[in-house]
Amino acid sequence: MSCSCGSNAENVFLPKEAEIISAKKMTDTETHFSLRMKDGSTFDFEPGQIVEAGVFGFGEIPLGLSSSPTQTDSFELVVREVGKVSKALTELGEGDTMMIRGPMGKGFPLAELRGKDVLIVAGGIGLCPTRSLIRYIMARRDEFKKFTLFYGTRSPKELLFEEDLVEWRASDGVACLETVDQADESWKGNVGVITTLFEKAEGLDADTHVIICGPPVMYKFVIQKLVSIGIPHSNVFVDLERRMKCGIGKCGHCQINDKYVCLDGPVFRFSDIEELEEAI
Amino acid sequence: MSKNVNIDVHHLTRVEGHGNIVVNVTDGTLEKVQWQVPEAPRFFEAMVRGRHYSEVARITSRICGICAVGHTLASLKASEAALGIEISEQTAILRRILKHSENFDSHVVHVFFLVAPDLLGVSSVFPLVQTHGDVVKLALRMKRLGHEWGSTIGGRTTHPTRAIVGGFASLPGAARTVREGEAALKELQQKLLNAVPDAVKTYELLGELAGNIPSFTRETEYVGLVDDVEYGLYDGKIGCLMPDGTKELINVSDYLSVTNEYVVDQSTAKYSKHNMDSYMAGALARININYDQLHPEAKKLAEGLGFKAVCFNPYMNSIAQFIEAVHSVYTSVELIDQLLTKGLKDEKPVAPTKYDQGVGATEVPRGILFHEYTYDSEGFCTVGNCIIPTGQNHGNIQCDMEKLVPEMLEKDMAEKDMELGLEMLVRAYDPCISCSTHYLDVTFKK
Amino acid sequence: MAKVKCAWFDFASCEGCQIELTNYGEPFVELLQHIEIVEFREVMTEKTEAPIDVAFIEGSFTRESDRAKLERIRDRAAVVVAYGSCATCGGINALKNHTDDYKQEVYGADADKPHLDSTKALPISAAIKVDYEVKGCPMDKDEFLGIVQQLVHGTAKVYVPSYPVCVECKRRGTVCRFDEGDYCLGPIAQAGCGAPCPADGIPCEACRGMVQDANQKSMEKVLMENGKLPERWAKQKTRMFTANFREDA
Amino acid sequence: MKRCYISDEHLNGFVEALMGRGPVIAPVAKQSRFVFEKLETVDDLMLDYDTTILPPKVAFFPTKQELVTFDGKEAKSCINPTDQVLFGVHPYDIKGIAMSDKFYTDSHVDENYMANRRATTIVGSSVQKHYKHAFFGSVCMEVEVIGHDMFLTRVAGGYVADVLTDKGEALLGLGQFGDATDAQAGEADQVNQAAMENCPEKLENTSAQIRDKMRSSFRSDVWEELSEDCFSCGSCNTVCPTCYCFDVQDEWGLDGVSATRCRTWDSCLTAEFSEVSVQGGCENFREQRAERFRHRFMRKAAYLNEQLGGPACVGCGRCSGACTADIANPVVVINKIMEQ
Ligand SMILES: Cc1cc2nc3c(=O)[nH]c(=O)nc-3n(C[C@H](O)[C@H](O)[C@H](O)COP(=O)(O)OP(=O)(O)OC[C@H]3O[C@@H](n4cnc5c(N)ncnc54)[C@H](O)[C@@H]3O)c2cc1C
Ligand code: SF4
Ligand code: SF4
Ligand code: SF4
Repeated sequence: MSCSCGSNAENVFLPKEAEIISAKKMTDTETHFSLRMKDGSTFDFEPGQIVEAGVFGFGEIPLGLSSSPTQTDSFELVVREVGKVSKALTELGEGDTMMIRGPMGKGFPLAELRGKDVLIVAGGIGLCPTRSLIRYIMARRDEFKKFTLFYGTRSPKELLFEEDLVEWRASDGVACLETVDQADESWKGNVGVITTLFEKAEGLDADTHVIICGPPVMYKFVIQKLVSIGIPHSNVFVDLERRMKCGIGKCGHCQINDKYVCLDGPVFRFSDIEELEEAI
Repeated sequence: MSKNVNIDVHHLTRVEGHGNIVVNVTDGTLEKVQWQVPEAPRFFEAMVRGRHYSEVARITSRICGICAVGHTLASLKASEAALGIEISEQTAILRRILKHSENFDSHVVHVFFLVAPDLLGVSSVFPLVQTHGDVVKLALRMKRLGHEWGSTIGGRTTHPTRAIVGGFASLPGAARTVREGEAALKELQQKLLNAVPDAVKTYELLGELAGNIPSFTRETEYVGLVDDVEYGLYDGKIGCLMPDGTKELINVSDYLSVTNEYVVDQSTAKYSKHNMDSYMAGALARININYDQLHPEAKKLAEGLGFKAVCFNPYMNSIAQFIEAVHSVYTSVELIDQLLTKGLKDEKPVAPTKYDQGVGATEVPRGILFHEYTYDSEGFCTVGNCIIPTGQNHGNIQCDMEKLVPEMLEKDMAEKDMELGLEMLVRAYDPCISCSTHYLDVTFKK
Repeated sequence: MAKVKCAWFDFASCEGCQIELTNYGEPFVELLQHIEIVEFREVMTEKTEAPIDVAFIEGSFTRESDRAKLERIRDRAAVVVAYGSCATCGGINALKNHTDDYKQEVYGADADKPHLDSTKALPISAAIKVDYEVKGCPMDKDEFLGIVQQLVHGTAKVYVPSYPVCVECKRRGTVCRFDEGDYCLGPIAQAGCGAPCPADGIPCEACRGMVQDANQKSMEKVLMENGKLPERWAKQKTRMFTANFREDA
Repeated sequence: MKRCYISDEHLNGFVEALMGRGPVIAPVAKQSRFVFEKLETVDDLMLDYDTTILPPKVAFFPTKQELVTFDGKEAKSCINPTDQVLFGVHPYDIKGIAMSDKFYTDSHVDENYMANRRATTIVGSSVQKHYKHAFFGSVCMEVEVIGHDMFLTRVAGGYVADVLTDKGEALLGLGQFGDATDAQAGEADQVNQAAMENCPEKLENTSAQIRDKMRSSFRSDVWEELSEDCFSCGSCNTVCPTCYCFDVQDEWGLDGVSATRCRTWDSCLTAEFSEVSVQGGCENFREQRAERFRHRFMRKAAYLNEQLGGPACVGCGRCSGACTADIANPVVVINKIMEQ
């Protein structure tokens, strides 16, 4: 009996090799990688999508893409060292190979955001996936209306992408508001949790479309504020994080009730998941 | 001769468990020679109280990781005696094979990893990886065989799983069917036969090194099991062989009349004595007592190595161990044949018929081992006692040292050589001090 | 890659876990390519006072006098690995922890001699900080090798499962002990061993300790109702290897 | 559909001919239970088994499967199917296989699963003895029994063999098959009908009723109560034919350079399943055992209905038997929820 299956068929778990063009340490725990696929293929993705990045012998982990798809010669990832795989990735340097699968998942709703006021609320490492969208908006500034960024970290030394921040702060079309939970001498800006920025922001109205990405505790409080401004839940998009073992909707780890974060997300319209008890 | 010797070997290396050697000679007079055991006490006899009979062997197996099979079997035999259980012939044969595997396994470790470095003049087996790579690989291969052999029957060699009160919890190889169980036995038999060339190589190697074994003799009593069925290992009566060749057989239930444990002032471990000041248990004792029952192939090698029973040199214990290891290979091949001829059966373990008191004895690599338990009417243990061979040998080690040290002084040996000689003596006994059910603990004056 | 300097130490234990190491057979030589053994009393004469990369500790912490020795090891070792149940949870040694007459039972009149210092059997982590644990009585040699490999590669966090033994038992397709009219502690026992005991036809005794948040109440109930253990036994059952995990410990 | 007949005396010859071509995975006895295992001899075949410990998907989706290997330089795929026959699968398990096929092909095709699946010819067989907890006669009725290649129904003196696919047709030449008479075909239908009706346990409601009630009882206290004795041991979903979650871990080779990436069946009842690292700490989105217990039932009875057209439970009863705490039985749990 001959086997009808193609054993050469695509193995969705087989990663591709990406070359590290540069690896920069951003903070004690975060490293910023710039990569290029070794087979020369361009890496097409949408802001908000993820990849599975790995090192053999250690494993793979989901990471949000942090460069804009408008940048085609390379793509960027930020790895925060928290455990086994993230440490192994962090130890890679320029010229090394990183194993990549993806892109995967659904990104930010670009079509819907076009022509709208956009507010991005990013907490901590939440700036990484949203940076992809920020840079996209900056690259096509005229396609969007008013653009506001809230960015909060625990302390000034945890600020990521300082070069970008300098650029964004200086840009005309962006209201870039930052805060830290705890200030030091160097810090001149706002001190307090991220919701305190709502008092400083101008022109947020019910039609503003909002993207939230950060630690789970942040979501509830930010959304309360949005409600008080009158922004409907259908205009709010959240970027969720779950453990993922496959990234293709099979392994079950990222399930929130009947949604798969890796297929239906990681970006969700808040009104679609607010009823799901296990979501936030 | 005015000589000062001060030997204080704290935590002797290359033995299981902790032991110290202390020798003080001042101005040529021997002031002190002592073999001490400071192992942390572990209280197994207290721990089995209140435990169900089905758990007791699983607990006492943990007395010693290297004689775990022996402790399990002695424990099962004691419990079975207490519970009025007659095991089947198949169970007995399987247990015998299991016992042989442990004897082989442990002897391989001892001869290659603990004794061979002394004979080759290095401090451990690791440098041998570079200088004698083939020997190390051979040793590890044999060790692996011992492990697979025991595992096929007992499930595991360190704390075997399958041997339980009344029989076995599953077929060899954890087989689903009798057919697969027989296949597992056949495969094991083949592995054993394949090991013969390695055994021959070891024989040649030992032949070359035998000259490095110190010559020292001291007549003593030898105690070990004597079995009608085979060379005394799994079962039998307690045989006591005196230097003059007289042999006495004592029922296992009367074991206390042999072991006679007592506490001595100058040492902290309990000692044993029977007809003489001390006695020896272990491979040398067994072979001295049961030489005629050795497998013919093992006898051939014994002769080749110049081993003659009765041998009074304790250093020869390592050679005796190797001969036993070979005996175990050939005997197990034959035992497997017996099982296959009769046809393996899927037997349920035998259930208790009473709840009482019982004693069990088996030989572990280091000598004869006794367990004794009493059970209450619901099958929970009320009293337990374990007497381990290393404990029985302490007195003999001490007596050997008392004879050996003056001889060494006579030869005017350097302190370093004396120390090595004494260490090698203790190692030859292959003491397994972690079986420390009966040891007292001491703090040493340095 | 420079060889990792390893040393082995042992306290109250049966030394069965180190025997497991030799059971690898020939492949053990492969492991020696990556590590350098600088101290291992049972198999070598050398001792060292120098710093070591990884210290492997077997056996329970059962007497105060061992604390200083353990601290000394901790000071010298970059990484401390406790291996075997004695070292990781007190193991079988803890079976005596709830009684106080164990010395009298074994030593009779000699019991009060001061050198018979033996208190509760505790894990090594009760005396010093332990970085990694390899559980089991005996430890599973493949799991040990897996963890050592991860250490040799500088892994930040070694993955070990935190679920109960039933998971592994089921994955093997083993007939459940309860289906055979037996009992089993698998539902509360820490996995990682691959569930060899039920596969061999005996109950899991939870030698690796209990899982976090083990449902002990339910276990007692199941032991009595499905395992048919008399109440007296069901209540004492988890003293065997898991005495230190009991709610009354 | 072609209906054939093979007599008892010829069945073994047929199985042996299958074994002559390649591995045959079939139910065999293991102590008091049964398992799907490679047949060593036809005498081991137990077509009158009640149910097996693990579902038949083990034949092409082993509990631990290598996905990718790495030799130190290059990654290689581990897809390497062998042609085999999976023999004696009960109808409810055939449904279970069809569901996994769907899960593993929806949105992304998982070739590591599918390649093995396609290389497997499935011969089903009628239920001759009921497992004590079986309730396949009252659950998942919307989902068809499809995906197998041949089906054998026990009738007087032999088996009626329904041939469903070309792969099934190809097997006919290996045995002494004749055409089934109308009487035999009628008897077969009756036998299968009776097997459905005689299940020892039974659900009282339709899948749609159950689905709606389940969703609405999400916040009920009953989950707490039902799961009080739960061990989070994962036995219930490890034995389930429709559960398909897995974990992926890398393992080093002994050389310390090569590595293998493997997946292992996983279980959402275990506490670690839904742990996530958050800002360096650890957060568990289903921390309470009641939440995990509920998640399983929601998946079975509500979440997957849309995708499958029916519940993700085929009524084999394996979970009921596997749960040492006796709390996982879907009949008991669902009937209890429906009473609320
Ligand atoms: C959609 C998405 C986007 C992400 N984007 C980024 C990013 O851009 N940059 C970044 O640094 N990190 C990102 N993460 C988080 C990153 O995946 C985890 O930090 C990483 O998986 C931890 O793995 P580890 O092996 O290093 O840690 P481990 O040693 O496995 O464990 C550390 C902790 O992480 C938990 N954990 C294990 N696997 C995961 C997992 N897949 N997701 C979350 N927690 C897990 C464990 O429970 C444990 O508490 C993202 C995660 C998701 C789901
Ligand atoms: S035998 Fe024990 S470990 Fe295995 S499933 Fe049953 S209860 Fe769990
Ligand atoms: S939930 Fe239970 S009864 Fe339903 S398919 Fe799964 S194991 Fe069978
Ligand atoms: S429901 Fe039963 S089988 Fe499932 S996890 Fe809980 S105790 Fe285990």
